[in-house]
Amino acid sequence: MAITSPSPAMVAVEAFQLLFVLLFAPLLYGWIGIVRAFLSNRTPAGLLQPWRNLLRLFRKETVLPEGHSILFILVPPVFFSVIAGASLLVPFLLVSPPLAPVADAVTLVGLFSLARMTMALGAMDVGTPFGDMGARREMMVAFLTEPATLMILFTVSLWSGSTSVPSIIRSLTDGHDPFHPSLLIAALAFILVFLGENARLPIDNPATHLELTMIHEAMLLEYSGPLLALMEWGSMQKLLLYLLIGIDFFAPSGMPEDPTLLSVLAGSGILAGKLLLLGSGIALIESLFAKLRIFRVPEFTALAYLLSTLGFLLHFVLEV
Amino acid sequence: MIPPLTTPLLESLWILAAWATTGLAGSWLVLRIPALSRFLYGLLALESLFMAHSGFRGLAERSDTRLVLAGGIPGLPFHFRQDPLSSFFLLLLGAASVGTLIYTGGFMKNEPPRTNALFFLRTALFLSSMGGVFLADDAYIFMLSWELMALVSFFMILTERKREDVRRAGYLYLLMAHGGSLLILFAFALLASHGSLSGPHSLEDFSFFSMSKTLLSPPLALLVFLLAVLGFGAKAGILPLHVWLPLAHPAAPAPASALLSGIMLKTAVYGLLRILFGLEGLPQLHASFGIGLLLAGGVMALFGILYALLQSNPKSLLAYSSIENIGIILLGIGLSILYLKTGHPAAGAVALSGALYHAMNHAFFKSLLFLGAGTMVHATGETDLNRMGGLLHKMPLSGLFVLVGVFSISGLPPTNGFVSEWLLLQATLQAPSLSGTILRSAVLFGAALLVLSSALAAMGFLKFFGIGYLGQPRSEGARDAHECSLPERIGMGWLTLGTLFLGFFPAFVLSGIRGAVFSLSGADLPSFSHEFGWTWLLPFPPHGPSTSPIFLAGLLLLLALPVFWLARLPGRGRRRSAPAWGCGYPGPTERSQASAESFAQPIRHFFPVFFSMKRHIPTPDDPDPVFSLAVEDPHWPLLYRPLFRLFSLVAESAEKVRTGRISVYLVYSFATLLFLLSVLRWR
Amino acid sequence: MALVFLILSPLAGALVLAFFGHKKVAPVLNILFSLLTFALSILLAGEVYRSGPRLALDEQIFADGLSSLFLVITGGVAATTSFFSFRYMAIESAHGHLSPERYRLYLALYQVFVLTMIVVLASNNLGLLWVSLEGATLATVLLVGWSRTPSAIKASWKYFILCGVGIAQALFGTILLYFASEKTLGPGGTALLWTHLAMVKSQLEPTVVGLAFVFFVVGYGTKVGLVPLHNWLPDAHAEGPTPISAVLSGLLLNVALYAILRVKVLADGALHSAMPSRLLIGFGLVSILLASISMWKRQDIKRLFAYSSIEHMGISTLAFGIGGPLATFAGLLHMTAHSLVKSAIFFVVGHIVQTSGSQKILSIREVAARTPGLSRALLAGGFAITGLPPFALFASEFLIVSEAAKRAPYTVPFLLLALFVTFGIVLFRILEMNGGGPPLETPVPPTPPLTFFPVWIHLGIALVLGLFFPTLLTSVYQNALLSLGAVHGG
Amino acid sequence: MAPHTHILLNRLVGFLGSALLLSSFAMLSMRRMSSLVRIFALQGLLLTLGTLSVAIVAGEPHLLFSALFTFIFKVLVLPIILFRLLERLRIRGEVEVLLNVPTTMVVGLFVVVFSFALASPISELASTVSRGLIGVGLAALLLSFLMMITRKKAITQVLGFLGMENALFFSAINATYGMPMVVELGVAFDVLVGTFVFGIFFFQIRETFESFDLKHMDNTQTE
Repeated sequence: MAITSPSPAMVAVEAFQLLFVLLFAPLLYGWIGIVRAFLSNRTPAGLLQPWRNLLRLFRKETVLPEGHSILFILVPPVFFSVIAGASLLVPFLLVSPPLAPVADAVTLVGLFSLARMTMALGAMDVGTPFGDMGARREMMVAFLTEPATLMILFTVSLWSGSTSVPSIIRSLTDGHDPFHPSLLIAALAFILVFLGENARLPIDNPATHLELTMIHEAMLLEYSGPLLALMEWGSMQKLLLYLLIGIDFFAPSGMPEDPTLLSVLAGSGILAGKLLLLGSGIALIESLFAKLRIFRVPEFTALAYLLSTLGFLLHFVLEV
Repeated sequence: MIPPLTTPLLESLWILAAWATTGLAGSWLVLRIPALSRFLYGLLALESLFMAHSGFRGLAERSDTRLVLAGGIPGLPFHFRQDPLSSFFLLLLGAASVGTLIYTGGFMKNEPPRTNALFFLRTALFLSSMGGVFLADDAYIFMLSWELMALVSFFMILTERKREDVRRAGYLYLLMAHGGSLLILFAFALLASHGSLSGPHSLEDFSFFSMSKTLLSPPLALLVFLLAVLGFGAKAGILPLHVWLPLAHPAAPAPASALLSGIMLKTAVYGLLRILFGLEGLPQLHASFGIGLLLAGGVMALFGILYALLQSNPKSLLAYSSIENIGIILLGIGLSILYLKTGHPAAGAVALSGALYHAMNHAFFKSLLFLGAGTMVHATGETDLNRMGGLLHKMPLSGLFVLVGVFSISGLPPTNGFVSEWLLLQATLQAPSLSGTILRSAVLFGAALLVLSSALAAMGFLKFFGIGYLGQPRSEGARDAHECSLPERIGMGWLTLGTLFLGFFPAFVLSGIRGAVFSLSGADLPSFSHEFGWTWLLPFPPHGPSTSPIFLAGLLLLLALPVFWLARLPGRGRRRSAPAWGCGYPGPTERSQASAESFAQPIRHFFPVFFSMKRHIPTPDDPDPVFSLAVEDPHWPLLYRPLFRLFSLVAESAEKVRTGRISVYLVYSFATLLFLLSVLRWR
Repeated sequence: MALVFLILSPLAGALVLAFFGHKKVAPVLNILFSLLTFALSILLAGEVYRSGPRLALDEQIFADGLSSLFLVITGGVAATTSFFSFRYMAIESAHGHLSPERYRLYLALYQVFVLTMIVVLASNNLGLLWVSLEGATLATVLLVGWSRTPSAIKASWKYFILCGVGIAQALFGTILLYFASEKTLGPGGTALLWTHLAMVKSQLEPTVVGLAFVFFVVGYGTKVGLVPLHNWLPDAHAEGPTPISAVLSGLLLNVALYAILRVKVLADGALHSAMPSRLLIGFGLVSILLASISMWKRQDIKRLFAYSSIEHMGISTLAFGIGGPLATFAGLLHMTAHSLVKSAIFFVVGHIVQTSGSQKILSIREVAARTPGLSRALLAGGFAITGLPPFALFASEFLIVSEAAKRAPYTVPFLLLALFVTFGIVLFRILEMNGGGPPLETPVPPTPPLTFFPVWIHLGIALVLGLFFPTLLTSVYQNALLSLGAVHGG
Repeated sequence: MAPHTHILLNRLVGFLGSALLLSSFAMLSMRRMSSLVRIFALQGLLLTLGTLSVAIVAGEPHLLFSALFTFIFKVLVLPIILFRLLERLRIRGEVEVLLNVPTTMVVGLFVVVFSFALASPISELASTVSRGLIGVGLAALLLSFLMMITRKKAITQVLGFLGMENALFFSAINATYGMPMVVELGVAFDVLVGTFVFGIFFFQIRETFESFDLKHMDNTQTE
């Protein structure tokens, strides 16, 4: 398995995949907002609102905080491209996209940590209390969600014995008994990880700027204009990618194996359906739970870590 | 007239001699003409380069040559051997030390000539003795080099011997090192005394060749394993023998720390591999040894990084992080034993290559980071991260180098730390192929600890870089910081390049490791055979997927270029500056920045069992309210102090023998005589 | 002929110095006589090396591989010590501690002491050996009490009584041995001659020889300083003038152990059992352990190193107890290296005590800053004595541990523990003395050149022996092993 | 020599041996200093007689010299020196003991039994007239040892030491008809020098401590 010389079809598939993520990520954000508004009896701002925000930001001037270094300016583009790069590696249109050989789950997790680390460095660059606090809290969440993610990956990759996402998908759809207790637990853990990694509600409130409780927003506090837009857009993509990875692992059925136009279109339709469903699910969770105290956050993430390890263990005890 | 360097072994031996002579002659020269020192360090670096070449050549040719030189004790001349394993570590030694040596030339230039000359001598002898360890092929020359290495490094730590804490650290270090050596000696003795298959015991039994023919009973095999692990562990900082490490590194000058942590710790890894795989031999190991090592390594990794997170001295932080990294390496070795002994050679080979790869990585990025810490301390005159800050403005280039190190040690793609972590994780993923829940759970546990500690490492090094280099200066020293000298930058640059190289061209590195792994375990690594194979990591499971750091890097670069443009485009490039948001306070001061301790706070809360804390929270009516927190390594109150008390107790009771009264002494003699006579008569 | 002259040289020295010891040239004469003795010992060793064991004076004295080895060590260390003593005593008299009369006695006794040791090593007659070993005690008793302070007198009294009583046991052993050998060799002169005894050793009555051996070990063992017979040793080392501590530690202990070795050959031959070996292993182990632990509480630097001597003698004893060519070789090498290194340490310690005016470790501070040369030498000596490479003690300990692992594995953990403890304590004390004091008030006068000459000579030899053991020396040790009936390399 | 004389002399030697043992016991129990020296002289006399008889029984001429030497040295010279020392140093009165006399005697008894038991296999091997006396010699040796342990004064220790020497000499004579001449001379020389050294010591001790109590000679401070 390796990358052979690129054919136009492959380039097209990858380009489409990138484009899909770029365009769809803000829409998904909008969708979650709509469902949340609906659940709390508010008037939604519309599906395109995140896009409008982004475009507005891109048009604004950049205000740089005093005492910043070059790192501060470099971080948003790097962050953005790392996430975008990850979106090329996650299979969602096809089981085995052209870049499948690099679609290694460990690499994916690595890329997400890279993105996080970059963002945290940017936050600490100026040395404001909020930036430092955000970076610190982000790492506090991540030091357990990242291993939990890896453990989840390991659990799902136990059937294929490999961390290549296409092989995982294949091994999970390949006539196996689809219901495994370990997978269930892993899925549960994944939900917790998802909420933690993407600054969703019991962990962080994406909508608040209440200084003492925020994590993600605290890191972006000094950014403005296009730089902020890149950060926000990247984060939206990250959320989408996490959902896509979740789909790959836990609900991969319906993903086309062969790259014909028809199957891709059908697959995209199924995928869009799944995403809308999941987005509603997130909104539901966010509406049901209140934000955790910051000191309780490690308990939450530890739960994710323990669940994921438990899933791994269960596989050995019950399923082999 | 130099004999032709027909084998890498000869080349290596010549370089050992060259290092030593350069050291002796050079220190004399430095004493007289201090200005020469940076050239002389350059000369040493050149020799290191040759050593790297020799190691490279040995790996490329897969040469395995032996040589016997006159010397040693009668009947046991000096045996030398360079096999792929030695070559690998020689390459590590040579390549990583080049950067440190060049750096040292700049670092030491303002020291008094005497200190400079002594340090030069010690550095050279240190390199030479480490090379001796890697090349030794009998127990005597091994122990000789090993102890010499300990001794020389002891003096390197003692460079600032006027400081009490330095002397204590040096003492503790040498004590631990010597204790370890004694255990190693015991292991060798057991191996040698069971070595001769036929014929009487002779000194030839102490050659590694003869030792590798040993047949040990299972309990003895276990004993040798334990002795080797503890003996080499004392040097590598295995729990609970690690206590010297976090004391020695802050005490030693930065280049010494870099050599100590970057390279010397690897001699312990080498020794462990040599004894376990080379001398005791795979057939005599047991899978449970692997489990033990795996779990020990995992716990060590977690412990190391947790304590690293707590440190506010950058060098202590790095020292604890070394414990973590050695833990990861041991984990890999344990994993490989486990797999190899249960009939999974491919997985075992991958685990072993992961361990070796990590050893190489650690040599580069840890040296780099220690040198970076050295520049931080030099530039600011401070040893506390809380009094640094904003150094990236003053020291952009060295800051950039350190940043590369930070990314690498955090195991982020596409750096080298990620590569070794990938290999180890892939190896742990082969757990399902093992039979038995215990084995699998052990591997699982190891994997869980591995991923947890690498996630924590990212946090720790974010703290290291974020507090030290980012933000605003927190002290006068940090405000007046300056970029380091040219040799220092070159040295760090070399290490940075090496780090990047190791990350981008794993296939190349692995082709070298392949020989070492094969010579150790008899198992081969899977590989790609197609034309782009060199851009990839090895495929694992065989014919399975892989990853390609350089491809990833290229991809990211390809994407980042348009994004940069995007970042500038719509705002018409309009930019202005404004004060940062300080929560409504007029001017945020440097004191409002996060402190180094704040990073550790959630960790302390989350892992209370690991820490023994003394916290003082002032009461409301306290006239002088100062919050204080002291965290102590629990090994001190739980292990070392009781042990010392026990020793004192024994020593006290031994004093009772010494009554000072002649009559009592005569009674001793009398009783001894009567006792022996009666034993003899009525036995 | 060198054999006879070898004995005559210190005898002449003793006589000459007894008469002219108060003259200004006397210290130089002392050096010259010591050098002469050394040269003769080398000459003798050469003869033995070329043409086998030498006998003289009606077979009463002889030299074989073993004794010529020890003779050379004794001659050599005695010679370098006389150099050291020259400097040391010059400072003592400059401080007014030494009248010419007392100096004369000192020098004469020094030569007598050397003489007795040489006679011990060169005597073929085990009775004569006893006589001269007792003579060595007598010669040194007064030297130990040299300073005439209460503690010195106590120490020398203790030394005298304990060693006297101890060595009386050895005489009983000699009587028993004579009793046993008389039956095979017949009464008269030859029955105590080692050369004859060695030939008939397997025919000796085992019960008697066994008893005799116990008496020998307890008797000569007292002199070696084996625990629990060692109690005279620390005091004697601490109170005597340092040159005497150096030769006591470096030579006298060796000589006493040499006596045990000679007897052990006979006991081994007669008994056909492991008893002698076990006895030595037991004594060795107990000595090593107690000595190493006892070092922790020592406040007196010379006492500290005295305990280290007990430990090293224990290690050598253990090695001989383990037996076999390798361990025996290691034991001999250990004794050689210990002689060199320990006497070197005492040289250094002597100067340190003189410059700091106290033997108490607590009062010796900032050696590194005050006298860097001494500090370096002390550190080197400390590393050498604790068995760090590349000094020869490392080589011998390496071999002993290895052989112990093979032949007496249960001893190894104790041995290693003791080595570790000793290392920890010695290094701790040395580092303690190197620093930790108030800043310098008065500068110490610079040490005159050549002060360290004996120290570095000793350490240098110990270093070379650890790295490149010359072929010539290999055969010398081989010969020594031959005398002990342990053939090397087999 | 007629067999009955032989037996008679043999008995004599045995008698002398028991007398020696008895004298050792006496020394162990004696309290007065001057009596101790007297007993020491008596021991010397016994030794001389013993040597003489063995010399006659075995027909070893060199033992005659030994006997003469013993007489001069141990009966005359040493006691005289010791008496003069006692006088010069004004030592008198009771001997102080660490262990009370009855206990010492019991221990001494055990020691004698032990020595006999130990020596029994050896005695069977002896070809000399005085077989069986090795045990006596050993017992005397150990009793002197015991005396050195239990006595407090320096001078009594010296007496114990000399008693030891006597015991050794006795053993040598009885087990083997004496050691070779060279050795005997050497031993005698050592004893002589030893006594001389003792003498020096006494003056030094007197000078420094003004007492002979051994407790001054103990080094009880912890160092």
